Amino acid sequence: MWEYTDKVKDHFLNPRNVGVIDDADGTGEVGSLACGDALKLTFKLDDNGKINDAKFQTFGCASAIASSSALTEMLKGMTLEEAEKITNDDIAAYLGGLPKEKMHCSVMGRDALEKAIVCYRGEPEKKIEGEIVCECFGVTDLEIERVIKENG
Amino acid sequence: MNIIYLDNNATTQVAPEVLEEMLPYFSEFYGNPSSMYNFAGQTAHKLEEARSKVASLLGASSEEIVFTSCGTESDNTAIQTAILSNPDKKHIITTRVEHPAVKNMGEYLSGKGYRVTSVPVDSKGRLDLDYLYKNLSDDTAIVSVMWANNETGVIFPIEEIAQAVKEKGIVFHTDAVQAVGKIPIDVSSTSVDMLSISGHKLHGPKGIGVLYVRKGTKFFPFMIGGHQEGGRRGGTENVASIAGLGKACELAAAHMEEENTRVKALRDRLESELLKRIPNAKINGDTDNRLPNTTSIGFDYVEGESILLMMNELGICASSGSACTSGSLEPSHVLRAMGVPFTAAHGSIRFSLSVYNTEKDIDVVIEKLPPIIQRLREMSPFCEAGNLKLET
Amino acid sequence: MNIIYLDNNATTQVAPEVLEEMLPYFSEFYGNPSSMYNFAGQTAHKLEEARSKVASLLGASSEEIVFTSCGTESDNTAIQTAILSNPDKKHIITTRVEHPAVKNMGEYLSGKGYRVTSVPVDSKGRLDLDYLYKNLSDDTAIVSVMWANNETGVIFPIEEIAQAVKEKGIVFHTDAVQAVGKIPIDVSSTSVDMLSISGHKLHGPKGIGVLYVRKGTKFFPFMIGGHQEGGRRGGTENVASIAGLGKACELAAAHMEEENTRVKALRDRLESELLKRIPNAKINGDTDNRLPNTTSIGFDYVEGESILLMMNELGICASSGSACTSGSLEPSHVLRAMGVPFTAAHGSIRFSLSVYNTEKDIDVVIEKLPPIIQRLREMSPFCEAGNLKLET
Ligand SMILES: Cc1ncc(COP(=O)(O)O)c(C=O)c1O
Ligand SMILES: Cc1ncc(COP(=O)(O)O)c(C=O)c1O
Ligand code: FES
Ligand code: FES
Repeated sequence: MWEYTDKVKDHFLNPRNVGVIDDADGTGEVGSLACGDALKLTFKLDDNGKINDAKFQTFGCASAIASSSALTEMLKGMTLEEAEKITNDDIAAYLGGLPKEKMHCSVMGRDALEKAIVCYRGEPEKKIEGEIVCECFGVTDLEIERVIKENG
Repeated sequence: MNIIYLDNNATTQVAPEVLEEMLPYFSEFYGNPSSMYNFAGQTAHKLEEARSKVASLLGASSEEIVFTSCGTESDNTAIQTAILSNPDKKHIITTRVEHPAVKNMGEYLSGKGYRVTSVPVDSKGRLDLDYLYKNLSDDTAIVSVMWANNETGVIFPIEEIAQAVKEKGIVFHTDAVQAVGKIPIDVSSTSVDMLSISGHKLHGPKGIGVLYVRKGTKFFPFMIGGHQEGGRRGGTENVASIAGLGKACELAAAHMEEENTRVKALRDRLESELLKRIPNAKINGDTDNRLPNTTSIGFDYVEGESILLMMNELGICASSGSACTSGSLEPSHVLRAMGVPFTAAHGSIRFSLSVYNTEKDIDVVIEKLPPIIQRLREMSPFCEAGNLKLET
Repeated sequence: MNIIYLDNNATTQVAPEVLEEMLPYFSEFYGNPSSMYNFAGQTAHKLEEARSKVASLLGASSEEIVFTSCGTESDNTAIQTAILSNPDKKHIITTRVEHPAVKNMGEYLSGKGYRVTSVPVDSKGRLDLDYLYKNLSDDTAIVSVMWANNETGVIFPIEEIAQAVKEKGIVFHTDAVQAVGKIPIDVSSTSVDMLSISGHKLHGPKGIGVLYVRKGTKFFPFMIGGHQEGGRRGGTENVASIAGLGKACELAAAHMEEENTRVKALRDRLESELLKRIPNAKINGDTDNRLPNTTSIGFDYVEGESILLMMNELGICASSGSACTSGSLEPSHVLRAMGVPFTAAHGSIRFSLSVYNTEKDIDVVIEKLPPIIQRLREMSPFCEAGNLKLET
């Protein structure tokens, strides 16, 4: 059975900020239909460089939807420097925890955010280091190690 | 909350008549059937009564019925006994769409030096019979093909396959866990050597199964212990559950017609109404050869777990892929073997009905599911209104 | 007829509290614990609750508990997994007095190229430990020694044996089917790697068992199928029986003191009164190290089946040899291993009590058995009055 917290269920059943910001400052897309999980994240900054709106679209399980919804809520009011520091653990913590086999669903949100920030700054896409071990949304072994470390 | 249970291929409720049959064998007639005194003789007689009821549902004779602890044990036993009976043969044939109880036995054996042929299926889930027949060889110890698939309900032509296999003198086993009780089966008119049943798929208890073993089939026990089951399965007999399974088989025979008329009509209505109301929805599997109670429907651009969870909020129980693989995140091996596109495989939901379902159950699903799919599609990055159209 | 049930080592009645615990999981909460919806979550939670109750009776932790379908499956699994984990080792050690679930596994393996050492016992049924230790070798894949013998009740020094075996880095398994629930057991303070339980020996249902597997022990599933039991045992979980077994373990802990005081006192009175009243009667086995509920008594010059049948007429249930081998005409392999003379082995009766027995039950046997033995002896050509004398 799902061992989801009430917070996860709430964000799944009543997701916040679904959609796409038309004139977004940053857009990040990860995953693909083929892998069964995909996420599109868009954000808009205010005059002080803080995120004043964020929206998502997700194709994925309940954890992925809830994580995306949570992430967009967390982002609002943050500077990009603050936003960059969000880990998938933070997203899970915001939701009161995720089942351990579902922790990876929150990784997708973090990755989309990273991409969206890179996109905003106009930096060239970071060359992916490590070997791609998960065909779905291109998770690398290094990334998985990082996530494992972050998750203690 | 009122539960609408449409997951009868995962497990079924124990029929009230079955539970009643079981009750005396816990605290009242609890003797060990192997014991010599009269008090235990009652349990031994009950075993034989149940055995003959099971035999009768299958068109078998009582001596051909071996009670096991579940469908998985029946499958494991069949394959293991064929291997032990043919120590020189190092090849087995099975299919891409078997339950893990057969599939993982194949994988285990392939790690032990066996060559394992997995027969492919086409996009409708139909077996490539030529492929199967071409691969029969002097080295083949056993062919194991399920009678009906648990995820799509597709029925395979077991009589035909069994005959072709037997003509080559090869042992043939069928996992009939999903077929028994849903469609009429008469082993006596087939060339099937062994056949697996699981109690909890036909309103019997969990934790009881049967392996039918045709008279004359070479047999070695898988569960090694005492002399129970005519030396074919060690372990004190699970009297209460065996009594229950006997009753369940009797009931299944009595309900066979209802299953293939009323239940089938419910399934058909559910299916056609959902296809009518939800764009980009497609049935998985061969609708011409299908269990009467099962439908698997793929909804493009949405993900199965999300659909299940939203239905869960309304008390509707169904599954995506088989229960055994949910909890894993891969689309089911059955749908992948059929080449169902990822867009639909991830969003496939199986509804499996039973005689306990009502028109009202179906009404609720027909009303509630379309808006759920729509909401989820609105969240999906792949889905734009222009993509969607109704199947016609 | 009123039944006096003194065959609790063959099987036990399901405790009323256990049955009550099981009942909701047949027709009400029947969901498959692997399913995702809340309706099935109730069954998944019940499994975990039961698991922790079993763990607590054993001094184990929940993750170390694997549910199986019976004691036989637990024994088979333990031996099979040790074999698979040590593919290069071709030797196993067990004893002459094991239950067929272990003994026949040994015979099966000896047909597969394994060397099997069976440790002998002395006339009191005590193991020759030196023999066991001398035979430990680099080639030994597993040592399997039962905790207590089902026929005589003799308890083996498992803690000591486990430690000696582990010092050599060899896997140690114990069939504790007869010990668990009757004597206190705390695996955490031993070096036991695996331990078998069977539900129906401790007032749980038939057809459910446990294999304790110490954390860190290399494990391969014996029952190959779905991902249940953390990938360690395929097959849909037998929720009702698992719930019942959890409750039975809780009750066993609560009754442990009564078992070792009141039940033991009943057994002792039965034994001493019978020996006082029946000449040429002798206890089989080491009375200093014995289960509190069991006595095996040999009556010279008479045959066990005849005694059982005459007791049967009075509603008294007991056994000669183990239930698994009754139906065969050979004296039990346990008594033969102990070198019990044929005159006594053939006429040996096992009484095994439980907390449900009363003083009255014992009164009846004390009154009725002596004349039965006398009558049979009067028919026996071996028996002349002059042969007979009371043990003192
Ligand atoms: C010592 C011992 N081991 C194993 C078993 C087998 O248990 P089950 O009948 O549940 O398979 C029994 C009882 O039959 C037993 O007494
Ligand atoms: C086709 C098929 N075979 C085997 C099984 C295994 O049965 P059980 O869970 O009783 O071991 C199942 C159901 O789980 C099934 O659907
Ligand atoms: S996003 Fe893929 S399983 Fe959660
Ligand atoms: S005379 Fe009947 S068993 Fe020997």
